[in-house]
Amino acid sequence: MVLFLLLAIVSVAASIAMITARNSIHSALFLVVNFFCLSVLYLTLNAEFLAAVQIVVYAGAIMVLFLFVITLLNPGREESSDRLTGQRPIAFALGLALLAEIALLLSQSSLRERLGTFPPAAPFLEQVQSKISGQPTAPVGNVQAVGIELFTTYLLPFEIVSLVLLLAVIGAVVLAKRQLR
Amino acid sequence: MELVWYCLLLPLAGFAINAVFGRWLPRRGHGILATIACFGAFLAACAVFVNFLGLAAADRQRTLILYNWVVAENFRATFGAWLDPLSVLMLLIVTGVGFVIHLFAIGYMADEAEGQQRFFAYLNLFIVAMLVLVLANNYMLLLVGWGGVGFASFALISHYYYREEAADAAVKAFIMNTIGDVGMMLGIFLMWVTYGSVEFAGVFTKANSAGTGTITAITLLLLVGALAKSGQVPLHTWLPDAMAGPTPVSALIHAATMVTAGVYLLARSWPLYELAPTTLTTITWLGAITMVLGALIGLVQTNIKRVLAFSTISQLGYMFLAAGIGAYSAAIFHLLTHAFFKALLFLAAGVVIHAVGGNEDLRQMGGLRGKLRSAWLAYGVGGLAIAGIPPFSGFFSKDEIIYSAFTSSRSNIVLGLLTLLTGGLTAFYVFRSFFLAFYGASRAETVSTNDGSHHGGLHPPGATMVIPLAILGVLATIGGLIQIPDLNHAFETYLEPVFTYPTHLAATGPAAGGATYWTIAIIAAALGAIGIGVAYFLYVARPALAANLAQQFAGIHRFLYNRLYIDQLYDLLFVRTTRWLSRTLNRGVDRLIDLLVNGIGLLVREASMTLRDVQSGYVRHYALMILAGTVLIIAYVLFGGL
Amino acid sequence: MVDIITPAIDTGAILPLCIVAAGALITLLLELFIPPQRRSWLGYFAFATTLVGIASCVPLWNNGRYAFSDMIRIDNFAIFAMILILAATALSVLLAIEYLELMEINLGEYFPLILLTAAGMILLVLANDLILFFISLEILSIGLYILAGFMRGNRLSEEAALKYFLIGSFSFGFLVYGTSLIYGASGTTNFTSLAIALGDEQIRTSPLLLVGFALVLVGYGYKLALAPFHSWTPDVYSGAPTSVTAFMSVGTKIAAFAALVRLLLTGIPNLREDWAPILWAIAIVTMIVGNIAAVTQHNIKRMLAYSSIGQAGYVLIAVVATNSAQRTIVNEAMQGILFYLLAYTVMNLGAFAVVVALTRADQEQLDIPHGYSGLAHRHPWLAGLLSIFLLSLAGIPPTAGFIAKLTVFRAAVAAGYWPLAVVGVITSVIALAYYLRVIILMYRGPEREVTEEPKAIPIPLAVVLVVCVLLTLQLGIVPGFALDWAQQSLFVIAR
Amino acid sequence: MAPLSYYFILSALLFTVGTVGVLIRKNPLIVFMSIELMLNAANLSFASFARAQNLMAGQVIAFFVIAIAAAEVVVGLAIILSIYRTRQSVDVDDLNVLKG
Amino acid sequence: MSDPPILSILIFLPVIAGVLCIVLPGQRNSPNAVRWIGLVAALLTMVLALLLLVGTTPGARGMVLEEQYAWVPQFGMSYHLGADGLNILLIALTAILTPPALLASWNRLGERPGLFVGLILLLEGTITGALVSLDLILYFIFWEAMLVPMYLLISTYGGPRRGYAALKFFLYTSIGSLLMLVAILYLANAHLTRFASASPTFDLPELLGTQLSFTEERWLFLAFALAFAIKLPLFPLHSWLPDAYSQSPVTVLVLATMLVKVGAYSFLRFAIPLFPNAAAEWLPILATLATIGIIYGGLIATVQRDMVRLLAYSSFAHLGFIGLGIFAFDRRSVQGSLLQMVNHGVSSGALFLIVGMIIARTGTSNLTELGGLARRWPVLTGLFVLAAFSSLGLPGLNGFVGEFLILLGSFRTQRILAAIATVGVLIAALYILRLFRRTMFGVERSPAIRSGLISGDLSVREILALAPLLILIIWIGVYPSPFLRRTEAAVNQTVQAITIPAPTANALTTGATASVPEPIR
Repeated sequence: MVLFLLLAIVSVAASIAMITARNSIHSALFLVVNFFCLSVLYLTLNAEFLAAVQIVVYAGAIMVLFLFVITLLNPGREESSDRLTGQRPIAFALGLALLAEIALLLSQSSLRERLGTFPPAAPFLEQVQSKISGQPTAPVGNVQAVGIELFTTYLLPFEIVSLVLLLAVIGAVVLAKRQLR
Repeated sequence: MELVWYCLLLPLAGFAINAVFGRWLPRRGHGILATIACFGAFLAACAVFVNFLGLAAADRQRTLILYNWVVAENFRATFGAWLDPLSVLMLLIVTGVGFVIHLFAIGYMADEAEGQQRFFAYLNLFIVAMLVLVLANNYMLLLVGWGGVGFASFALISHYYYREEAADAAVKAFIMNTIGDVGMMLGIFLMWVTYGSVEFAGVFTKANSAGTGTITAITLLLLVGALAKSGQVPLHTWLPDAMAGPTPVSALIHAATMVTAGVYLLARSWPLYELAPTTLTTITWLGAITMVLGALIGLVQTNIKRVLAFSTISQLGYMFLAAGIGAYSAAIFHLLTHAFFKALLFLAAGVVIHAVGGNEDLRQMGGLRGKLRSAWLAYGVGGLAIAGIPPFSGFFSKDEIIYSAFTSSRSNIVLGLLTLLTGGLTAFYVFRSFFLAFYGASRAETVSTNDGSHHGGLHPPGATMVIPLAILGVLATIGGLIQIPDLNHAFETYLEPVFTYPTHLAATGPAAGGATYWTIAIIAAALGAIGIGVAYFLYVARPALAANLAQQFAGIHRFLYNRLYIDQLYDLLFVRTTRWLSRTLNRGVDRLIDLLVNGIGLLVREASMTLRDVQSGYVRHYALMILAGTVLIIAYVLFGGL
Repeated sequence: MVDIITPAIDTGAILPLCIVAAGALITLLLELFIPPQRRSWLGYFAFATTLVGIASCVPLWNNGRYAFSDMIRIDNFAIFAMILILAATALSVLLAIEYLELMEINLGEYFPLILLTAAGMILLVLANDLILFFISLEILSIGLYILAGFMRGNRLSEEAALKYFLIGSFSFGFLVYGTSLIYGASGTTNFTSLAIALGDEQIRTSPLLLVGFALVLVGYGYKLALAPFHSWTPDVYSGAPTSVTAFMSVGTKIAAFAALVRLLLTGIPNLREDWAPILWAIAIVTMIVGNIAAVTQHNIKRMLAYSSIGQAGYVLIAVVATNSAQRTIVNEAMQGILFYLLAYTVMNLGAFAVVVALTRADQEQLDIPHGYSGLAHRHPWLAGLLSIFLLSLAGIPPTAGFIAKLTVFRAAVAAGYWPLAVVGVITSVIALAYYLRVIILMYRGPEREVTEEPKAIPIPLAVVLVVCVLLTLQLGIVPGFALDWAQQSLFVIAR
Repeated sequence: MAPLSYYFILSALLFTVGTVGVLIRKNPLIVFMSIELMLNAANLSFASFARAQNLMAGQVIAFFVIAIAAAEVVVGLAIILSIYRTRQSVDVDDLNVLKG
Repeated sequence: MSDPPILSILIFLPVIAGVLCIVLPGQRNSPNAVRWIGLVAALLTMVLALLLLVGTTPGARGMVLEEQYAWVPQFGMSYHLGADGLNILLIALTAILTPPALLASWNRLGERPGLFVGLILLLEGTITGALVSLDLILYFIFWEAMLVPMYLLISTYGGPRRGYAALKFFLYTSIGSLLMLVAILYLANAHLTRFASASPTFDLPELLGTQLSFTEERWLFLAFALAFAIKLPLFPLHSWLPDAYSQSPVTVLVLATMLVKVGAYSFLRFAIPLFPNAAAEWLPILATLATIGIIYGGLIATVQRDMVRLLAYSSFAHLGFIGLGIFAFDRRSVQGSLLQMVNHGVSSGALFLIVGMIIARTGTSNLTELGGLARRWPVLTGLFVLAAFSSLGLPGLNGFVGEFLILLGSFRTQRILAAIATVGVLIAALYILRLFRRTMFGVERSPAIRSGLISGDLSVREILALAPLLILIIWIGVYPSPFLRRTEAAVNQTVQAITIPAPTANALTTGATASVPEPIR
């Protein structure tokens, strides 16, 4: 509980800092902080694989890419003041409204009950039992369970994601490569 | 084919040939063709008449149906002729006088460079329309003739279309007549709704079946038509203007035939009118007012045709009055004689105008007696006839009306006196014009010589112009003899089957004041003579006195001269208001409606511009919109779904 | 090691998808071996691929099934949509060949990207799971982001790409978050399971689910350019290369509408009362906003963009009508959706094809007063064709657009949504205003001083124009075959 | 262990912060990061619901989301880069040629 | 059916010829080909239509000619055409008016003669289609489709404000018709759901008598009526008409007069029979609007400076008569309206042609710049006289018969309105005579004859263009029975089928009609 609160506070604070930081490098770093917090939270949720991916892919790869680009484009440049009058207040108002709606959602007791405490964690094996043939040699860990899911139920999406990545590669090449002419 | 159809066919053929092939005819060919056509029609009419006289009185009512004209459900209007003594008489008048005037017109129009084809074609068309009018066996067909003569009148008044006043007069005549047409149409609709028929036979046999109120409405509405056509107050203002047409047109259409259609309508519809006392009273008084006003205005007019026009109005007033008091026969009798002497007067005036090069102003004539003997004689005869001097025709017909005005139970002494008095006035103004034109010194020095064909003195009438004068002169002189009270009732007897005589009209009883017919006749004739005498005194013996009098009574003079300012009043009341209303509708209301319509378009356009502003190009605005939409949808889900 | 039971790999079910994806890869490879001046061969190859793809759909007809652990559902409805998508792709490819050369976008990646995007669209149609749904949505989105920015160095194209990208990712965030809520509420993301789960009253009424659904709807709304999620559309449509705009304006709509119907009818059929009013309101706003905003546009691509927003509103009318409790009316509505999409594809592609045909030597004619004024004098044929396409978009008989509107309005009236039909016709009149404005200008506008010789229309483009105009007229005059086809596409497969 | 609703609230908070970030920042990179934040909020939500239901699916979905996000980042950054090349500036608000 | 599909031929012969004209290559340099193709097609159509008219047995009940094929069975749309007394005159008239329109445009085809000729033929075909359709959707298709050629004619060949006018014309008339489409769909759906055995249909005979609540009926009637009232046009909905007419190429207006009459006809064919109860409620109101239109349009026409605008408003007023006749819903008035539709086509058509000829000679349509033309062109003047007096309803010519019957019949059911409308006859005289007098009479005042304008009197071609119209003007005036007989049975059927409550006490004079048996309707 304490851990959660701590992480929650840090992550929210980091996220707010991220969207308010004048310097984009700071923003990126605050986002990394946030990602770390989330990664720990994934651990508390028995999602070790996700936690690892969060660190490796997100905080590692993606954010590094971000930092590269930031430094490439405009290291340390401050944003000029907002030209769009009213944009900020309305944005905040709408953000608050969204939050208020969620708060309202939670004020409904039935939902609070459903979102009550977590049930005791079931072993991963149980969760993927139906998708395994024969006896497992060892208890299944989180990574293994995710893998089993990916190659059974989520086989098609998994394959399809490759298309997404392919597209991304082509896109990056098309958009970023120098004009050939 | 019945003979009577030839009366229609021949002038129609004349019209068609002139209209379609006229351009290949020689210049005089149009007139000759038209005159022959009209003469043929006259011969046919005579044959019809002779045949007719051979029939027993009771059989003198026939209906000839040519074909079903308009049939829609139970509404039926045939194209048919209603032959009875009245319509045959009208047939004779129209074709007869028509022929004479056609003949006259050949000479009169001979000098016209162009337009003869048009003129004679329309003249024939007029005869056709007028015959349809008098022969029609139902009101709808009558309306065809009614409209047709109106059209012919329009076309002929505007013969000199390049003169603004002629064009205006033609339009005015047609519009005023259309007012009448509207009234008549409404009357016919009401008649049809009431009786389920518009055929004379159908209506008259059932005349009694309707309430007095309805009949009064029908007759009043028909009366509107009659008033307009016959130039009666208050729809008389077109007739004087119509004199802008060539003089034969004035003689034929605006004196002898068309304008009497109103009287014909009243006489034809007498079974209805007899059931509507209110209408009859209206007719009587309108007739009386017209009679007097026409005479009064006629006193001071300086245009010779205008004088005659007002005289026509006035004489038609007599006829209306007669019809109003039930003396239909007298009205028709006067119609007949009037056709003779008024046509004669117009033709004589035409000769004069023709001779002096188109000038119609009495003040620029004078002293023509010696130079235009035929015209002088004709005008004189016509004048004597209209003045009611025995034994000229007007004497008998007018006195019949005057006598009826004194004796009819529907009349009263005031009307009687008015008819008498107007007789005197008539004599005066006609002879005023007579003396002004033919006596004294010539005042023609200001005659315009612009018109190339007319310079070089007077233009003597040719034979084709003199012969008609002679024919009409004879008729105007002796025409009245067919009906002499106490001696000869030929006319009345002839018409007897038409007017099963109203019982309340004493045929020849003692007048209200105890006077007999002949007493009244003598008084009337005397008044006529006095009128002539005064005219002679003022315009021949002491010409200066007339001018003096005019100056002395300048106000009245001007009032009368300007025709009581009725034209101006109408202009103010109707023409201007209509125009104002139309302009307001056009510039105001219609534009407003258009604006409303276009306003919707503008609104859309404005909305579109607003939406374009919202589409600011800033991504963050777009994101804002998405978020706002999301918040709204979630709000609906949470609150609306609860 | 653990042996896992891999699900049956039902390649047959995804054969069209495989063919298109494979075609994309081969095209990509081919580019290496084809001399630059023969790049158009790539286009013809891509065209051939789509035709093969269409052919591969045929054996699936009336042979619907679920596959890959219920991840996809293939039925006649999906096949109709797939064929439509592939046909639209085929036409877009033909449309692009000459255009790209003219605009000097001589990049071989264009056609692979188009094919990959089309693959994403096909997958979107097949998806029976929210996961697959957002993955395929992302494929087609990423493909289109790239294509929109394809004219490198062109500011407008780049701006379009970034705007599209930012708004797309933003909406994608909503979509994913909404999916997580649905998942949280029901424990599943699979449409089939979802429908079963929603049988539980507690789950069905869970506000979590409803909010999740609302957020997912935002994702759809963005992709379908429904107001108020439409705002990227005009900017992207006008900034992107015209051939891309043509492709995305039809392909995306077909795929996303098919997916929306799939979600609504098979995923959450029990939520009718909840989504119908929302879509009702969105339909009205979309029709009004799209059509009104188009009235004052000067750029023909922007105008067509707004017009496509309006058209989406009309399709949405039929989507709302699927809410009806009566099966026949639902069928009618679905038939309306499919027919409308078919008609929209040919008439909209046709209109864009004319815009493309007017492109000459690096110069696009997009400004309506300038480029289209007096066009009938210079290009009577193109002007005539454009008139037909625009009149069809406006719904004037005897064109496809009229029958399309008729089917949609008919379904709406039958389902009791006649107010939607009334709004539909009123906005149609507004729409008429801007379509007609172009036609007036073409026929009456002052003739521009043009010295250049009228250029012959390249054959691929001519093919597109002819196909589009023939179909536009045929669907308007004898729509029976298409209606029958749409009718047969409604068979719902039995498990 | 904190109840599920806490996780839910946290993810909602992060999501909202992310949306607000998109709205208020002009630097496309930060806007982009905000979007990443939104996706992460969703992932947190997936993971926590997965835990609550003891189902692996949520975790797998989160994995897919991360994969897609990675692809998106690549394309997004490429677009930003190419714009920077043309304009030498990357301000979202400067992209307003297309409008109306 | 072994008979040749005459109705289809009447529609598609002009349509096909029209398309042919449009696509014919090389027309810019040699317009003769398209001219003759157009004229021959139009003449063939005319001959066929006249044969149809002559071959029709007067008094026949029901459809004298009918074609029905399944078309889109999925929706219940059928290709159902029919001709009976209600439309047969209009079909023939459409066919008769087309050759004059082509002949009059002969030398004024502009740069793309094929387009002009083709659009005229397309207009003819679509108008005929709208007139003969008995399937509501088919009807709607033709109804909308006929706007397109007219729109293109205005926007391509029209006056200086053609863009505005064309757009307004199209949008204004569309808004009504599209609402009607919704009403059609609603009606068909109601039919489908309320008859257990019904299959979807848009067939008029089958939809007649669909059970509707009164509220539904009222709204549906209003939707139909709005469409037709805009087209007719009725009083406050007329503002498209003057703009559209005055910006159209004048020669086209001959045919355009048919366009508006489809609106009037449609009231009789569709709106009233389909929704009799609502019609009963609304007919008096519509009749009032029509009457307002007569007076209002007439008065405005009296102050127009532009000849074509004057005629446009005069058309508006005349159409008011037609409307009144229909809305009064008396058998005679309805028959009168049908006849008057022909008359209006003929008379106004002739006037439009003549005014077009004047404009072609003087280069202006402004009345204040004209005058005294009678001297210059006597033949033109003579024919103008005929057309003008036909238009103002001179007894003995065609217009009178129609107006008389309309007013007569209306006088029975709508007495006060009929009385007011009769005044419209007077107003008609005012504006027509003003037009005639200002152009033909008075001091000669035509602007200097510019180069490129015709200076001579009417050519043989122009006379030929006018001839059929002028013949009809006289024929119908003198012998209208053949026309009336052909409409009688259908009008009876239509009117009899519907009970309109007898008018309440609006007798002109109290107690006038009560005692007298009402003439049988």
